[in-house]
Amino acid sequence: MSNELLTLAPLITVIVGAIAVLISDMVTPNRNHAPVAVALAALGATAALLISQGGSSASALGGSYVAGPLVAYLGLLGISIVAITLLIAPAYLAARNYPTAELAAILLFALAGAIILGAATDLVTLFVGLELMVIPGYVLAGYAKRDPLSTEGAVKYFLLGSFSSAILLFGIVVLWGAAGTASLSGIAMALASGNASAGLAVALALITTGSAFKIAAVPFHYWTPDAYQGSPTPITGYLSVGPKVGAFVLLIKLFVIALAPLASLWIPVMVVLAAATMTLGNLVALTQSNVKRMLAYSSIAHTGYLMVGIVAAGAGQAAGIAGVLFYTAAYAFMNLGAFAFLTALQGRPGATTQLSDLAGLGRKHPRMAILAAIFLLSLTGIPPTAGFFAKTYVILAAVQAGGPATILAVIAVLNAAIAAFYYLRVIVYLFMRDPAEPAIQVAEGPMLRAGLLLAAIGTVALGLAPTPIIEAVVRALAK
Amino acid sequence: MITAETAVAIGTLPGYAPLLLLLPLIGFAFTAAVGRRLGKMAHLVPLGAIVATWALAMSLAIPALAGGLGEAGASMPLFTWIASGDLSFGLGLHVDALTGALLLVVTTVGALVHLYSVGYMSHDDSYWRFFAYLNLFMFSMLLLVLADNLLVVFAAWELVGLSSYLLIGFWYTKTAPGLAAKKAFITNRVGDVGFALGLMALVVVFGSLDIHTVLAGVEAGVLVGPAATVIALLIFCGAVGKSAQFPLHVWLPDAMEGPTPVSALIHAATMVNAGVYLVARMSPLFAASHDAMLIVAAIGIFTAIFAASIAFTQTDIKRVLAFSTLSQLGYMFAALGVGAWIPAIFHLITHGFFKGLLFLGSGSVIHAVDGEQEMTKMGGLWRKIPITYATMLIGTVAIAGLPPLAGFWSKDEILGEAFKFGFTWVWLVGMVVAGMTAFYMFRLMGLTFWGKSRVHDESHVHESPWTMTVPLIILAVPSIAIGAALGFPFANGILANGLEPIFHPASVLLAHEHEAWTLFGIDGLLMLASVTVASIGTVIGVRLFRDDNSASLSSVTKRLQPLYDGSRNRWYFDDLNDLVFVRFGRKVANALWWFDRRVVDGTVNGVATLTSSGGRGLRQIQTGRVQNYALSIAFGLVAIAAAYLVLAG
Amino acid sequence: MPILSLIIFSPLLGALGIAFLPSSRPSLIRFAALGISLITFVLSLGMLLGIRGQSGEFAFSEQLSWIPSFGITYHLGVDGLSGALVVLTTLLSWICILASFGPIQTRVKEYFINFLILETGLLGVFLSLDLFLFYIFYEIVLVPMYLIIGIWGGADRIYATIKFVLYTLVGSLLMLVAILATAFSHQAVTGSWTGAFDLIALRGTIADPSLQVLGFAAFALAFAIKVPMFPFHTWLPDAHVQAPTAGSVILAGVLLKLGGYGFIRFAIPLFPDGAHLFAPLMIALSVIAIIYGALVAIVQTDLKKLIAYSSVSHMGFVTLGIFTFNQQGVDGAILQMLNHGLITSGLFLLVGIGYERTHDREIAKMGGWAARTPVYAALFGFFLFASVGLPGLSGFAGEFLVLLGAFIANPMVAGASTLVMILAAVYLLYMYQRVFTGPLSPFLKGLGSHLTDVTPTEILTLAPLAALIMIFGVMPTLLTSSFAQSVETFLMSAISTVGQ
Amino acid sequence: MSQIAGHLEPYLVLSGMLFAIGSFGFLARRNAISMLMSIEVMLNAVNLAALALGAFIPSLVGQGAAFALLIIAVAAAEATVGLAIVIAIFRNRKTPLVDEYDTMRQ
Amino acid sequence: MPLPDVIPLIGLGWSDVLFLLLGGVVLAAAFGVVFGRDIIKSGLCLILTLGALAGIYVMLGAAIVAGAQVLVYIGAVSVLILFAIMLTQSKVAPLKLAFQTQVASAALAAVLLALLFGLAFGSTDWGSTVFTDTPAATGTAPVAAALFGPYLLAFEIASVLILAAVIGGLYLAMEPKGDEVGEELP
Repeated sequence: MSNELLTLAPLITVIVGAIAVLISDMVTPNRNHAPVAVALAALGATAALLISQGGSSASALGGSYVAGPLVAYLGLLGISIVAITLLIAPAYLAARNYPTAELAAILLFALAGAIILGAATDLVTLFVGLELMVIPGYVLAGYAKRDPLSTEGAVKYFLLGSFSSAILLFGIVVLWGAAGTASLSGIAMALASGNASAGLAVALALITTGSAFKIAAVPFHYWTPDAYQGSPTPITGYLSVGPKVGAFVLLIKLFVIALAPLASLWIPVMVVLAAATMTLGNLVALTQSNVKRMLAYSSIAHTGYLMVGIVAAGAGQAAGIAGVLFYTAAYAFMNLGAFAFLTALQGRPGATTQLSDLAGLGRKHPRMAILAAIFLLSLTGIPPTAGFFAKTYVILAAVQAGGPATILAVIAVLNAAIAAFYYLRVIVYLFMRDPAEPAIQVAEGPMLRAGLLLAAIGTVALGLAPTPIIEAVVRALAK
Repeated sequence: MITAETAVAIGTLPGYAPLLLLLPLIGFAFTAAVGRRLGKMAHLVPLGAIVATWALAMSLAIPALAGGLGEAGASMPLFTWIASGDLSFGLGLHVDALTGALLLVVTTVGALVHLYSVGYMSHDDSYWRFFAYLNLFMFSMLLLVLADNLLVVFAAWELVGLSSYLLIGFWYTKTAPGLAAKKAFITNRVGDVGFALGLMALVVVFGSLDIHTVLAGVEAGVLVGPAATVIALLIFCGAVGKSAQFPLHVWLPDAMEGPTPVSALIHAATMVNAGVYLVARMSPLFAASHDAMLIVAAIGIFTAIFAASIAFTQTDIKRVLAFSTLSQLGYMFAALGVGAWIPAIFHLITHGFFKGLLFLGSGSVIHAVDGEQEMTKMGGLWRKIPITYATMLIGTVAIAGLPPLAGFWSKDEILGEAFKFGFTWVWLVGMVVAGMTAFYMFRLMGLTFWGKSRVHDESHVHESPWTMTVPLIILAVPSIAIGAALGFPFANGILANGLEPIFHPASVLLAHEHEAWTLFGIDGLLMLASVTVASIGTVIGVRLFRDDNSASLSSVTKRLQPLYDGSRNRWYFDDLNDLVFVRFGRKVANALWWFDRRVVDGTVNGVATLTSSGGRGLRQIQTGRVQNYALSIAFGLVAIAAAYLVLAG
Repeated sequence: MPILSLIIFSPLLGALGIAFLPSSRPSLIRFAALGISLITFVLSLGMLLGIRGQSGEFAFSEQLSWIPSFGITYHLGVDGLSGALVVLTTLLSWICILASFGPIQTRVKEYFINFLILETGLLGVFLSLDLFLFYIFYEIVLVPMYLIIGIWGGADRIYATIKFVLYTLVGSLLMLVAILATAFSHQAVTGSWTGAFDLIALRGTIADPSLQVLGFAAFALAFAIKVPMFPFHTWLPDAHVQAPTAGSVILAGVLLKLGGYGFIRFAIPLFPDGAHLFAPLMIALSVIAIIYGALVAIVQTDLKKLIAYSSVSHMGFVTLGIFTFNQQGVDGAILQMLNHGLITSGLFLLVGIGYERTHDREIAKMGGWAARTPVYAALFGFFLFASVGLPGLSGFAGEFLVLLGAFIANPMVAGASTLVMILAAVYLLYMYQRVFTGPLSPFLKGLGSHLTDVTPTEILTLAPLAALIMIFGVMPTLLTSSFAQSVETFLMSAISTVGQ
Repeated sequence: MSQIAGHLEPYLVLSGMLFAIGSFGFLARRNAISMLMSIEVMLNAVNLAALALGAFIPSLVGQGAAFALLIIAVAAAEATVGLAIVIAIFRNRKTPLVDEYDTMRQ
Repeated sequence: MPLPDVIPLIGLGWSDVLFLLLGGVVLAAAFGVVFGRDIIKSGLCLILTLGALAGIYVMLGAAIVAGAQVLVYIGAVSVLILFAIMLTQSKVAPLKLAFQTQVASAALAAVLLALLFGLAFGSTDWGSTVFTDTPAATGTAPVAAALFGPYLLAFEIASVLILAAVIGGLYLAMEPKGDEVGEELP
């Protein structure tokens, strides 16, 4: 029992941390930094625990929670995401006097959900973990509750989210019944024998739709731009990476592990969805004049690239999953970085994120502009940044898989070229245009700077020396 | 470089031979570097360099012509220029009788023109630049005649082209010289394309461009049939360009925009002979193909009469001389074409001298009437500038082919051999041209020196300084004597004996057998005929232009109006060129430019536009209404389910 | 001592150093940048001298494990070919930096940092022997070039620079897919990732016919865009016209060479069968580029555009020579690369010098320039005739050998290409006549005393180029012998296995 | 004997119908509250399926109920957040009609 | 006297009748929910639906779930109705207020889904056992076993989830403090 407790320790620490945050807020009201400090402490402790576990796999609660390299990897990734978000958010929220305590607590709860996603071995736990990660998202989307856009985004996100949750859930239940077990590996075994019945096909369709919504794949992506644009910028940063990472873990567990026997069914559909997703995301992003919304569409495109890895994985290439996991990390850092940059630009309420607002920033705030350039180049996929290696990794997997996956890879690189246009256009405004009048004032502050720096370090490090991450990922996959 | 393939042993040149190239090169480099600071002293170094070169050249040329260097001449390899794989093209010097003949003309006229320029160019601000260019030209020309590798010949070929470009365009602040220079260079390039392709073909056939290797190969009969014809004609293209034969003759008259010494040196005495030299040098190659020979002869003789007919009506003194040069070069090619190699070279030499003389004389005239070139504004100058008049008269008699002056000997040999080798048509046309030459040359003399003066202000007219007259006098000597000196006794003078071994292989290939020269036989008759024709032309010319009787002239021209206009407008050939190449070429280029922007680049931009418009279209489906979004989710679900059911079967 | 790494990264380190210099002292920054580039130049010269001493195909090899999971290594090496191109790069770099002293007055610090990063990228491309490493440097080059054109360029710079980057990116991304496919096929065959990205290990091992074809197609597209070959050339004129002088110089002098180098070093040795399959097409496109570029150049009204199109024509010789697959052709192609690097760079420098005085490049506005600035006119004429291919200057040997190689391969091709001898003379002399000769144009007259002759600094930037043009014109064997070994190995590796 | 109630299929079909009806409500209604209700209907359909499968699939006996309870819990959590969000936006927009929340589009 | 297992004439068991009855009610009420123009009425219909479902749950031997259903949902839904009254100005909404413009396509989608589920679930072999009579009331033991066996973690997490939801809900629902800050521009 005691070692079970040890196994669960990270999860428990996060949840306790969340409650601690709330208490700290009651003890010392209207002190914005206390909750953040507590939250960061909790995160630190969790990280320490995860590292100390060192990816040695151990199971708890009758095997419904299996700690291991994968949990460690996702946990640490989630911790960095939440940490960066917590570093960049306070200034922004304070300026619009929204509290940070709830944010910190809710983020921690979501992190707990993500950890469970990583650790879950059966459908039921998986689903509950997913909800624990997603539902806080609805709250966060509407976090700026006095702001019509924020609440509008929240309503859209919530309604569509719960609609898709119901669909996903229905699929899960039917699958659970058809397989006669909730355990993912059990399902895989059960499906391996006997061919797909109509009911199973429908269940698969329900699950595909539900999870496609969570990762924001076309044509289930509509919520993304509105929810992202409406949310407070730092929170958009979190929403664009956190839930996405979790959703892809869900995809890996459901499709690559449980539904592997049905790969011949879902791969073609995934290929079509992936192609549509990256193309639409990029094409529409081309036409956006609001950087925040543009990044929302670009995140759709990145979903498409990630799906390439899933397809490859479905075709039996372990490199596919590895690629997806690596990509999530790279994407987390570079995209958070980009939003951190936008956050910095919105120092005072009412500051917009129009492309024209960025004009000439390179002159006024060279450091900030250079950081932004790094993130944008990484999103474009220019070496030697994380984004480049991530793309390479999934494409390599696709090439290995061969067949439709290779065609998908070609579509992906062509899309990358399209994407280059709108990312580079931002750089054009940053460096090649004359400063806009009145010049926007950039929010400074140690925490924000730390957040930006963290993201930047991650973005560059993963590009220059990807080896440690690759090895971690490969270990995470080793059964 | 010199390989065992060559039959006869080849001697080695004395060690100072490279100085022939280095001296002018140093002169050029030095003057180009510091010349502008030397002011009126700028000519000293270049002049000195050329005089020294002349001395050296004579010390090689005379023995070479006298057979002192042995039949195959002497060589000196210097260094490998371009090497690739098993191919390598080296720079080496070679001197034999043929080289000697050209050295004689090139260095002598060259040195005299340098001297002449000291006076002629004395008023020019970029005095120094002129001498720098002249030395550069001398270097290039000497390289051309001395090189033992065709690729080096080609290089020199281009370099003389460059010098000619620079010298024609010497007065660059005026528009015409710039245009003329450009025209000259480009027209030459047209010929050079053929030359270059010919060289490549030779490389493919012989694996080398070393002249002796190639010729040895040809003599060994490696190259026969159409291949020989094609290669020979490709090489000939180069000659046509450089020696301004029809249809690439258009640049030479315009080249008269350059200072007169340049016209004398480059466009009369030396560079334009390069084509003749090349064909002569490659004589076995041409001899290997009768068709090629025929075409060479045809083009030569056509150019001769074509140019002469134009010279009839030109009123610019230098242009008359220019067309006469074309005509005389035509003679030489006709000679080469019929296989009369030695007469061709003979005429090259004599023509070099008397045409140089004539040009320098015309320069002196122009100098005298400060810059005027229109003969209609001259007349009656013989009293004012007697030396110029006397020397030019000698030149005219020489070119007219009246014995015993230089022109007579060489021209007569050409016509005679043409007839004897059975090219009667060449002979006939040649006779006519001989007459025409005499006529238009005396027309020139008449309009310039005789009759009443038409100069607007006589007081200015003055004889040129000694630096200009001395060269005239010096050149007059060979114009009188060199024919006899080299050509007598008939058919085995010094030159004939010197050159015979060089052209022996070619003659063998053509199966020419030389029967003894007979004064009281066919040769005597032919000589008589040509002299008669020349005399007739002279008499008509003198009678018509002795003193201005423009009345009778205009009546003549009235009767022949169309012919007159045609000749005056150079038979409209430049207009044709302008139409075909300049206008049409520009149209093509513009069409391609349009294609590049609209089609090639248009496609690129089109793709971009298409992409962004696609984005704008897709943008519309984001309506902002939750239920629309949900609906697409629902239909998406149905579609996916259908897909699965189908796939599952 | 890892001299190659030293050469590659000394500009980068220098850039880092400059980042800490105060922007308020531009002259300090200028001279720092110049010093760094000179040091790199000296280092590269040392390397060049060292190559002969070294045995084996590649000298000074360095190989460190980098991403072992995929056998990606940090593998550098230099041979005659890359050595020559490296020195060309380091030479043009300091020349460009010197040439930027005057023209670049805004954001000096950023400019020189960018330029040094660019140099690092270029050197990396030439020295990498690992496909992945090569690709990374190949892409890195884009970024500083993008900024240099986009920030310090002309009026329409943004369109030009984005076009440049996107165009190049499309090609190179497909090449990335091909690289990965190649690596994977190696892994699939040998069962291990070791050497999967290593050029030397891969050469001659790719048997899969479809990979031969598709792989070559992808590589060829990337390099064809870089060269640029017809019909992928339209980014070049825009980029050249908009770029600042130094940008144009480095673009024409080095960037275009990446394409030719890529063909010789990577595309053909890796995919000989594919190469032979595509050779007729490549030759056809090269001939078109040679003639087409020259014809279009005739009617250009902007000096830079004219030279840009002449580059299209000249680079056509490079690809033509490469795909003749014979000694003369390849020798000529490499010579042509180096000489075009020297000559066209000089021409762009000269155009830039003129632009400094006139702030205009419109040919129609010029005329009689030589009267005012004889030295400038003379220098221009010198580089112009070098570009025309005048024997005795370096342009000739390369073009002649390419044509000879082409003639050996197919006389018709050579016949067509040789016409450029005329066209080159036409567009260049026509331009020279309109700009420099004749009476002084009102526009130039209007500039009055601003129309000064070249300054000593400017001569300093041109002198080394002119000297090399003359030296290599008289003794091209200096070059051909230096890369003879590389050509030999190339011809060996280019032998198609299908033929036999 | 029971031909219908004794078999699994009828329950599943019923749940399917219910789910479809619920989704229609979600797609067709404008009022946020109505949409919430529709979602509840859908979730209950899922519940029904879970229980039916739990009752008829031998290996799942008893688990159905557990699953259903969890689903109810999750549904409750969703409803809580949902209502809160609806209140929040009603405060800003003063209308419950969801299709009027379309400030952000394209 | 005991009732016969099988009802005469129609030949259905009592359980069948009961199922059909409840099922009918469920569907009818559900229609009421989605079609009712008066939101209050549709709320009441929802309660009816849930109640009938609870009955079916009992038939399926899940009495606990039925209980939970009644307790939780009746509560939840009544709250919903309250909000409905609070938020909607007019009780009986005119058609255009009640329904989307896309109602037709929505109906199509729903019908398609219904067909899909009906056919698919009907035609599949679930390897299920058949009860001769209404399924044996499995009682609470196995449920407890399941909840505290494989689903323990899920169960715990559900509580955390509700906690999180409550915190978030409270935050969003709470009347913001006085100081209004200017809206974000789009």
